[in-house]
Amino acid sequence: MDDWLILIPVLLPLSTAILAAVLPKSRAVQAGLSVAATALLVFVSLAIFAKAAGGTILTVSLGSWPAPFGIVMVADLLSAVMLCITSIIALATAVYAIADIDRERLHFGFHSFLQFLLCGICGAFLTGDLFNLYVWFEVMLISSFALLSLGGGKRQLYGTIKYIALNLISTLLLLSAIGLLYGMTGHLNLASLAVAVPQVENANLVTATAILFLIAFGIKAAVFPLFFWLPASYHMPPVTVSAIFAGLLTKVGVYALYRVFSLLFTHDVEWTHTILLWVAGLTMVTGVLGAAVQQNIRRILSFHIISQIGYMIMGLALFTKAAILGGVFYTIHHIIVKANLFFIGGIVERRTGNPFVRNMGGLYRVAPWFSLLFLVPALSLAGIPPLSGFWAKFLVIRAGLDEQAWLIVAAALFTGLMTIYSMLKIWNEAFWKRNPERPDASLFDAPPHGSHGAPPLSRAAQFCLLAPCALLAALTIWIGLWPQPFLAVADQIADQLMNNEAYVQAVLHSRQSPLVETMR
Amino acid sequence: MNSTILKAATRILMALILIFAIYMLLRGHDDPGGGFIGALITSAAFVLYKFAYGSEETRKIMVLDSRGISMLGIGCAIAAGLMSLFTGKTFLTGLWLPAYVEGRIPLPVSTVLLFDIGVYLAVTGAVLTIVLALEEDR
Amino acid sequence: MNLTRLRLPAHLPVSPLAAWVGAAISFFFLVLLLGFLPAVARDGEVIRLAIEWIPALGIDLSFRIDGLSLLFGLVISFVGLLIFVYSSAYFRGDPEATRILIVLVAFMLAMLGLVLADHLIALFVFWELTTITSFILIGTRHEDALARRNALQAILVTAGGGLCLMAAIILLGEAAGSYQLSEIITRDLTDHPHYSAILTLVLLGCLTKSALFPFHFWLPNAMAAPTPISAYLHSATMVKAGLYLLARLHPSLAGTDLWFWSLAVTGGITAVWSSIQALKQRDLKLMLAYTTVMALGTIALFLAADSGKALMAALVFLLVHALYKAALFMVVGNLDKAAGSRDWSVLKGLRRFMPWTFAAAVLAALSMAGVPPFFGFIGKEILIAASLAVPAGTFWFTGAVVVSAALMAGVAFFLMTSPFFGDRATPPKKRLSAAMVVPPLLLAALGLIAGPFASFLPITPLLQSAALSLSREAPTIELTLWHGFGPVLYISIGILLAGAALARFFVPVHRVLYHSPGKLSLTADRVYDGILHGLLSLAEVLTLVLQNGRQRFYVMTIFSTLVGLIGLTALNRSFLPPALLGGIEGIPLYQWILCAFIALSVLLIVFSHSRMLAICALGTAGTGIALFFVIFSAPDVAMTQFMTEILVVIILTLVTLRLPVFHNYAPGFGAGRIRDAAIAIASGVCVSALMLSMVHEPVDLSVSDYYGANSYTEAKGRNIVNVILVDFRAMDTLGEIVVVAIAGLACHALIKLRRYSRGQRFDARNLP
Amino acid sequence: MEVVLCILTGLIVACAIYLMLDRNLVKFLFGLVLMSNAANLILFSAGRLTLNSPAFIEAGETLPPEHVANALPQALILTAIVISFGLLAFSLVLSYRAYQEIGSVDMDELGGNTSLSLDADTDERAVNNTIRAEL
Repeated sequence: MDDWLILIPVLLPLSTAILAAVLPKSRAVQAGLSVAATALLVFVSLAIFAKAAGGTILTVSLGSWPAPFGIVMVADLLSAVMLCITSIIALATAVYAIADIDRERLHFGFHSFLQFLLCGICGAFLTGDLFNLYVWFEVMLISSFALLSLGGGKRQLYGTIKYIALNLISTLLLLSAIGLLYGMTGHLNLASLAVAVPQVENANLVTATAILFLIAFGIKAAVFPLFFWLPASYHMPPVTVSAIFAGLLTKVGVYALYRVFSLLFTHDVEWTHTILLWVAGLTMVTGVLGAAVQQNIRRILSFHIISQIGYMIMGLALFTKAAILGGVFYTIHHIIVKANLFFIGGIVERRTGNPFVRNMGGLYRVAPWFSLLFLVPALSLAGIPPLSGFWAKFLVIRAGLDEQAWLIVAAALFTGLMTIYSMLKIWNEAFWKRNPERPDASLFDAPPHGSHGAPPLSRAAQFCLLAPCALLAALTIWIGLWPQPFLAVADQIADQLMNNEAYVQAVLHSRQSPLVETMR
Repeated sequence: MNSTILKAATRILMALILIFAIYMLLRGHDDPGGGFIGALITSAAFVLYKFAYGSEETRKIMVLDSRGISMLGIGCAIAAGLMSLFTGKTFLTGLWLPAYVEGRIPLPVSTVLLFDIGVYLAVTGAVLTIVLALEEDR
Repeated sequence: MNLTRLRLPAHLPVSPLAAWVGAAISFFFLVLLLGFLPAVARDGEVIRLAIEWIPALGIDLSFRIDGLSLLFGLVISFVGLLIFVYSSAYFRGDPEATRILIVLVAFMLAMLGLVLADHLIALFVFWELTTITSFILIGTRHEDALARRNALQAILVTAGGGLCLMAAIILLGEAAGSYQLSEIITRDLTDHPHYSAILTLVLLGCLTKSALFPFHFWLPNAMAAPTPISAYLHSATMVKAGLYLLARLHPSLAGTDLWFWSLAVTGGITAVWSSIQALKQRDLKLMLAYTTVMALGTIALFLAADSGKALMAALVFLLVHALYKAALFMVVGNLDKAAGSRDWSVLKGLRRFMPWTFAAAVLAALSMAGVPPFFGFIGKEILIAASLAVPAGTFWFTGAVVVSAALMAGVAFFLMTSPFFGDRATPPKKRLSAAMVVPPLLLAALGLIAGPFASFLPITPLLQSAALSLSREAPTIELTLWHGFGPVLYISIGILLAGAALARFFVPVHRVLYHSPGKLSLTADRVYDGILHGLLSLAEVLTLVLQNGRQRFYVMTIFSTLVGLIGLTALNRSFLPPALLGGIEGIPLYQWILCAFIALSVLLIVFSHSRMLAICALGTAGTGIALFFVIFSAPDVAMTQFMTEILVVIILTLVTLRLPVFHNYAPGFGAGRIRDAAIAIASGVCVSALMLSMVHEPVDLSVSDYYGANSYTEAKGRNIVNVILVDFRAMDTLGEIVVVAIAGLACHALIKLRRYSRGQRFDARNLP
Repeated sequence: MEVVLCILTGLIVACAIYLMLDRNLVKFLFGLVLMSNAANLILFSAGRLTLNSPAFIEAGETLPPEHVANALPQALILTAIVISFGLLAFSLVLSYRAYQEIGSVDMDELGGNTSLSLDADTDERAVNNTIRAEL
């Protein structure tokens, strides 16, 4: 049964983007449109989630062509959950952008690009076709290029060039990998690939192609040793952009890895997932060590994205139900926390006028509530109970211990410790330390002079900056204190990922497809 | 470049190229061609016009801003897709005028054609945006 | 609503309020727990309470009240009550008082949760909460760099241990088949294959938390916190959490040589080493901190043993210590507040000005020294008796106890005399309120009362039921002052005499120690610094090498990874088919020529030194590929390829002509270029190999056949490729035009929006 | 012919990567163009090659002839070409703008300073000096 509902997450941002591009570029119109559309997106995603949580896998055969021939959009529970998180982060971003994005960027279509980005992300989460996935990746990529370079000076362009160069390589590798896989199987539909891939005679060739996918998606997900573009670029654009990138973009890569390495490439787990496990461990450790020595607050956070990706990949690499459950839960937690940390980091950065923690300070004295607001995501990231990060870490480590993968567990524990170190480094420097220059400057006092920081903010603008942080922090606490519903969902997702028959059935048997007959 | 000959020739050539472009667009469903190729030919025509008359003039004859054109193109494509919802089919299901199906009109008037026109407009607009912006930056 | 204005009203005189709220909460828990006393202590009941929390993980919020947890819970809530009363005066006027006290309340609740929790995960949650609140409390004086550093040190050590503990708990839960302590303690896990891993990890967690050797260093540094906090967290409660857990797991983990010797050695070393350290201090608070470490060491030492007697001794000493040490901390806090210093070489003759504080000091110190009839005496007697009864390592146990107890007695005698006697002309600056005098006095007085009346108070049954939670062997120890003549009494007297002598000659001994080479360069604190610095240096080097800012390095790494992984896969999972180059004969000449043409154009791009030539070569290569598409039945592709190629060349020319001359930055064919070429060729070989293997596979054309079959009948188009684009796979095309449109918008913004380049800021008001 | 195409693609990939490893940003872009051509050829070979039988349905017929060219990869290549074109156009414009701002197309210079620094991606030299003091 076709479910038009799952088209909305793609079409709504797309239409909004077009509207934002042609409507007048006043702040009220643009921001209003963006916020309204993302709020609507939240509702739609929740509706999709509600349906998917019932155990049905929603599908739409575009153009009414039956499953393996036309393109199918599929929303299983994983996609639905990712959509929900995406829409929440998008809403937070749209609100934060009201105060953070300047008029010039607004005039040149910031909100338009933001919505295009969302369209790409949602499309990637929803599509059930490998080549279509590539297309949505490209939509996402070009919008991220636009957002990253928009209104940038010299240093922002440095970062953008690296971002673009490495991501284009990833794109081309992905295209090649898709080509190879098509050449072996003759299919692009994920469900029919799931049926056809195990039938390829030269199974080792499939393994080699899987490696190509691993590298292509690995660049997107920023795993070791392919992560360079991330710390090179994420600290340069406006905070709004960093935040949504940090929250969502790498996670699309992670999602894709989860998708292909649970649905398609499960024939040689011993080889592929062992490589994934090494990748995961090295990603954690190098990421966290990179963060430990940084001084730029957003760069610290950027390196932490990498180390946290390691945990998610670890969940996939162990490839047990418990591990996948942990990895999925980790991803959900991480998106919320990481976007929030960037939002908060942005407020801190704005007050100081530059991003270096050594120049910050005194926030605990002047803004205790805001300090608490920082501590929630920071400690959650560090895995301190009872915040969301603890359960995430606990699940992944428990899965590792179950599999007796001592080395990766040791790496995970070490990474956890170093994460605490660098979060508290920020805390010590920006919050506890006496502000070297203006000890009594309140939270929204503009930096003194000579910096390109923003002018003093109105009350409404302050609200726009703080509200998203508060919302996401509340979510973090909620997940921490009562993880039961999230765990139940993650459990169901892990079930679906470990047994892909349901997915294949939902896509291929939704109509009487001749292919299924021939494949039997 | 301010040559009268070029200007005069451009007017004629422009018309010819545009007709050819639209021909390529329309025949795409049955023969080599289609929206993208038509769009590239059209952009070529406008680039030619720009060389002759300058970008100010080019912007004038384009009626819409080039960015608007590309947005309009995506809008057309989405609209073509959404039309099928009225008949209860899913997004992007092709619908044809009954007259075409019965063979009474040669033009494939359909949502598929509208979609292709969307492609045409989007690509034309985008290419022109890039070329004009680059050109004006001198 | 203005969120930023929602500040805590720190400057208002509400700090006592927060303290009294804290006091009320602790009083509530005290009464609540006292209510369980009859049932637990007298009748030996175990009370369980479970609230469903996370059924998906089988985690519930279950609590278990038995002798052990009740003992700890009572200490926590009772000392907490007094500390809050004390704080109400201590923090008066502190602008951040409310914040501090709120965190302190949070800490107390977490600590209570820790000792009462039955589910290990719930226990761990509370465990980490005490760690993080402790961090914030150590950093109370956060504008002092040392306080920040020490807070960070404390949390890194304890949270590092905490992470180990998490692993331990998981393994423990798996091994025992349950995460409920009530279940776990009924199992003997010493034979489990993971026993040594579990024990090591548990020990790491507990030793760090309880500041036992070699992790003792953070505790003296944690004295950067204000005195009430040190008294509460870092003496009476939090540091005992590690010991609590060791005691808890005693039934299932103890009894092996590993358990015995690891705890005996750590405990013994900690006790002796830290009591010597105590003599070296001038700061009274640091001195107390080291005696705390000593007490922790002693308790750990006795937890090593398996006999009910030794365990009972550990528990008695724990209670003794909680009573006198918290009192002494508060005494030092009073001295600090009133006289403005904690240095014993400065403080003199305060007896006259602070009589009640003096009284508290004397009472507490006498208990600490173990003078009869104080409770401390009983504690010491039972320690000595138990150490003599330990089957293995009697000498080690007794030696550690005697040495450390003698030193403690010396410190105690010194503490109650030095600051109070002697001459002092001027009275101290401040007067102390009753709230700062009564709590230490009360605690110290309890030490006096508990001694003679030990058998009448419910202390004995409580301690016995607590000991029963540790071991199956019921302890039969009478808590009385007089055990008759025997080695225990002689040793005890010897200790007191040695302590008195030490107190008499404290200053010279201190001098000798202070200036001795005992101030070793290699202290654990420095090892911590070294490890942290080493780690950060390693991190720095690693990051400098990896994230070095050079894009070429990044690109190279990616392709090296590609080659490496594909190569490894080829070696381990050979995917190459046998007849790799089959079917090469019979290719017409024109096709060979076309391929050669493309190849030559591509090579020309690489080796050309002129940018125009390179652009032309790029164009011809593209054209060649377009021709290739023409030959192999792809006219649409060919046309598009050709058109885009033209467009790319146009834009390339537009852009490239504005860029600087096209010369090689890398000088000639250096080693760098050869390495580049190697990576490039290897990648090319990988791609070729993959493709060659791919084309040898049979291909399933059912999807394409479907398109062919339905293109005209269903989709009414004769150009199958176009029908796929606009109908079968129209979503791809929609995405594709979105990409192109965004690219247009983005290029436009990129070119038009420039703010920092040409001197002036872009002004949005001038826009059309 | 597939075999030759495979080897040719490998050659193009090798050349493209060699160009990408050059210090000159423009050469990098050339490499990118070549690489996308190579990816298209991989897609094309995946559909297998068919001589002189384009995927059309003759007028009057309802089905394509037997052994007609595989249309699906062609459609994919068309999409990929257009997408690559969009990305490439943006990259070109970006390089142009980067040159305007930075005054160089030397990739090593685009990476900030050539000496090692912790924030090498943005050339924050100052970071290096203070980092040890902070520890």
